[in-house]
Amino acid sequence: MTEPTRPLGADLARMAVFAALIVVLGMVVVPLPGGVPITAQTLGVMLAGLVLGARRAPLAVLIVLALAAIGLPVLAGGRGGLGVFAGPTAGYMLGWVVGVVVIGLIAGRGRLTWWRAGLATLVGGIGVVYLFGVPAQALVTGVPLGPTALSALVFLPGDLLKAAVATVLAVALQRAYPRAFDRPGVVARAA
Amino acid sequence: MISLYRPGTGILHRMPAGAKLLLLALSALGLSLLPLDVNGTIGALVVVSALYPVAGLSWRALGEAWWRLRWLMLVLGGALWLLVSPTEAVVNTGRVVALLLLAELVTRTTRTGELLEVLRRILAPLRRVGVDPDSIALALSLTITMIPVISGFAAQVRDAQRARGVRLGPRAALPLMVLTMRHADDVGDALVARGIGR
Amino acid sequence: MDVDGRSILRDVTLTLCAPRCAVIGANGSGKSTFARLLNGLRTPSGGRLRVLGRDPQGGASGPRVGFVFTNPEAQILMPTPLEDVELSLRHLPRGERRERAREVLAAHGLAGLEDVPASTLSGGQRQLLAIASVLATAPDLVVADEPTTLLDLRNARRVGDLLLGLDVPLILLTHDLELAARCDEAVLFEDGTVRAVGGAATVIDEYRRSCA
Amino acid sequence: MDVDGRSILRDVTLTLCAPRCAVIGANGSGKSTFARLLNGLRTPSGGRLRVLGRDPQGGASGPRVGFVFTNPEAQILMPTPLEDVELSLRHLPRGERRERAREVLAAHGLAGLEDVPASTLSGGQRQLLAIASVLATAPDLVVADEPTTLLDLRNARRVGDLLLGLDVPLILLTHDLELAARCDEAVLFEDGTVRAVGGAATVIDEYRRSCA
Ligand SMILES: Nc1ncnc2c1ncn2[C@@H]1O[C@H](COP(=O)(O)OP(=O)(O)OP(=O)(O)O)[C@@H](O)[C@H]1O
Ligand SMILES: Nc1ncnc2c1ncn2[C@@H]1O[C@H](COP(=O)(O)OP(=O)(O)OP(=O)(O)O)[C@@H](O)[C@H]1O
Ligand SMILES: O=C(O)CCCC[C@@H]1SC[C@@H]2NC(=O)N[C@@H]21
Ligand SMILES: [Mg+2]
Ligand SMILES: [Mg+2]
Repeated sequence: MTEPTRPLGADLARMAVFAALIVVLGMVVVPLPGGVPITAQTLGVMLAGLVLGARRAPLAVLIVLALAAIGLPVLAGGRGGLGVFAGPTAGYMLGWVVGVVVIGLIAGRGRLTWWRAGLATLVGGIGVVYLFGVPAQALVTGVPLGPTALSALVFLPGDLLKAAVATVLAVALQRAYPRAFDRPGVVARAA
Repeated sequence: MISLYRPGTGILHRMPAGAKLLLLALSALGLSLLPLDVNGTIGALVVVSALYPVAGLSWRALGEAWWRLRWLMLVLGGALWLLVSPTEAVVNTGRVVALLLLAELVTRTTRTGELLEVLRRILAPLRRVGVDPDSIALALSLTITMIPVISGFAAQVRDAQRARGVRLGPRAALPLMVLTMRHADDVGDALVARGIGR
Repeated sequence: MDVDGRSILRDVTLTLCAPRCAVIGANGSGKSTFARLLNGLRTPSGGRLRVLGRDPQGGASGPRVGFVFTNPEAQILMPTPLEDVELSLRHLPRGERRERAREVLAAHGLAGLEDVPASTLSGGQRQLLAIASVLATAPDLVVADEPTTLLDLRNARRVGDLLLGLDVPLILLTHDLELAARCDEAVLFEDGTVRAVGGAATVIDEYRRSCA
Repeated sequence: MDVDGRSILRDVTLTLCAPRCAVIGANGSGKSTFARLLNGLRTPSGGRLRVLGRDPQGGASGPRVGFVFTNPEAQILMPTPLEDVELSLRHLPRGERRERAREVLAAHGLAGLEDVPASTLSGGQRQLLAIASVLATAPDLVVADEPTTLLDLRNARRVGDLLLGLDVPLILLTHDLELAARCDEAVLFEDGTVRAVGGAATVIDEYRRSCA
């Protein structure tokens, strides 16, 4: 069996590299007037959940958020700085952290099937993210919940597409580079 | 990776990063707790804006900061104006804008390295519950290093498609993911080879 | 040719007509940038560039330039070798494609590996697959950027023989001077400009002298 | 040594004691896997392995093996050269670290580049930085996996001289037989097992013959 004997290094590297991938995907962005952009970062977030699993994926997302907090332009469209955590997107970002845990849990440990991956991205990558994002957006902006929720519908087509892409990709990645799904490492071993 | 930091020698540049973050947190608290009226809100915005030239930042930087918030002001202010009342619109939008301007001021006058150091100190107590703040600082630096590498992979995959005259669309993410994950494995080995993660 | 405001290649005036031309020079001298101009991956900021008499930016009317990169990893776009070659054969009707892709793989010594994950191929096998996929597009000209680094003696020879034996013109960027010597003509880049061009042996000698 | 159920190295019985030892062999013959055993990156599935008389899996009591990879990209772990070398010096007190890291960079010809983004270094500079960072850990043994393949003539010579001139033992995996010839001893791998071991010149000859 593959037995990388220093799992913490491998864990650290995967989380850092995935965080970087999420940042790079943030260069694909459609700004919207409401202050919350449509962004390919959510694709990265969904993939993180599917590939890294419930324990490492939230850490990868937290790395991105911490980098944003210390002022690096790592969020969609090169935004960053402490301000974003007081802005209308703050809830969505919190939703990412919880969402990837849910994705990882639904996707499970065994062989990834397309229906499992699909369900995981729909529930964790869309449902959970909106669950945190929409109320927080309403709170920050002071616009009532109803209209805010309605306005969030513009994200739905894009997010459904991203969920489909993430599902297909994760299943294909399993064929192209099966080792990507190995879950060695201290974080996983603590389970 | 270009940081949002702008070099300078003004008073805010010289102030310790930790103090700035503390002041920012206090201001945020103050802005949300104080019962502001329209005049108070305008006053707060004037004070915060005046801090930009005081910090030695250009008027242009101030203008840019405001300009970036234009959509927020328009949509948020507009919605509140229509749905609630003009006073609420000015006060609530003003609060958010003042806070965002302050946060940007901190970001623009503090080096990434200093903020990393503050983060490490804030997280130090977590050592007792088994979280190692040095590992966190390491993970952040490692990610900063990887960002240009991964965007280089994205460029390589783009070139490879053009060289074969194909357009994969979203499917192009697959080779990107393979490159990325393989790179992660190499970096993991390199970390261990340097005695990290033992 | 400027990138990010830096001038990377300048004053390159060059007419290459030998069937096999080597491009040599130090790290960062501009070889890869030059190669990317040839197949339209980069746009020249000035001057005139014609490849086989046509404009590489010309899209469908431009020349078909096949590009073999150093890193085969970035070039394998599909999960398995068979799918990767099929991607290059999209102009064929579906039924024929698979058949033809199998033939291409076999011709490059990759029979039996059609359906394994591409990431489990060895370094040499991956480079062969990358070349197979490029040649399957039936290019008018092949540009190869250090295709033999990372390969062992036998694979390097195999890949070298394969490329040098093509019946389309070849432009070969390499640090391997023995391989370069097997070309007809050579160009020596230095600091983003052409330092020498001419018969391969002469130019390689000049490069060796400049490094001594 | 098995990976994913495949047996990659078997029947390797080997005692290396020359100060500079080359490891050669075809792509996929097991060189890199062997090297990873030496510094404990992989665990042998059977047999006994001692490096400088100690167990590479031994953690703090094990030997300190410095590892130079082919691709410097994966090895530069911090955003700037200075921070990267400092990472290797974590055992030093904070104040000393910076000072010492500057010295290390200067000793490897990288003075003046302390604070530039590592991504803007040239290929040769990157490999030098990778080596500097490894040597800064004060290893007892250095293992280098094809450290010169991506380099031009001058940089390859520079890196080769640097590694061969170290005063700690060196194990050098390479396809560059001229470089291998400069070692004292050589091992030839074939299909996951040792085919020959002995004086560098003899073993290299054997390899050349086997490829002919
Ligand atoms: N996208 C880019 N942005 C900025 N600089 C670049 C970019 N691409 C290349 N360069 C710079 O252009 C110069 C020439 O690079 P190029 O890759 O063409 O060199 P090369 O001759 O192929 O080197 P090597 O032998 O190391 O492959 C280098 O100084 C490099 O740093
Ligand atoms: N993680 C892995 N999973 C499955 N197979 C592997 C893995 N790592 C290596 N192998 C296989 O083990 C064999 C030996 O690989 P290794 O990388 O040691 O060869 P090498 O001699 O270094 O080759 P090269 O000269 O191409 O670097 C190859 O057949 C390779 O495909
Ligand atoms: O960059 C940020 O500040 C966070 C952006 C959050 C965007 C949200 S996530 C769910 C929804 N889908 C999108 O494409 N955008 C929003
Ligand atoms: Mg090049
Ligand atoms: Mg190897």
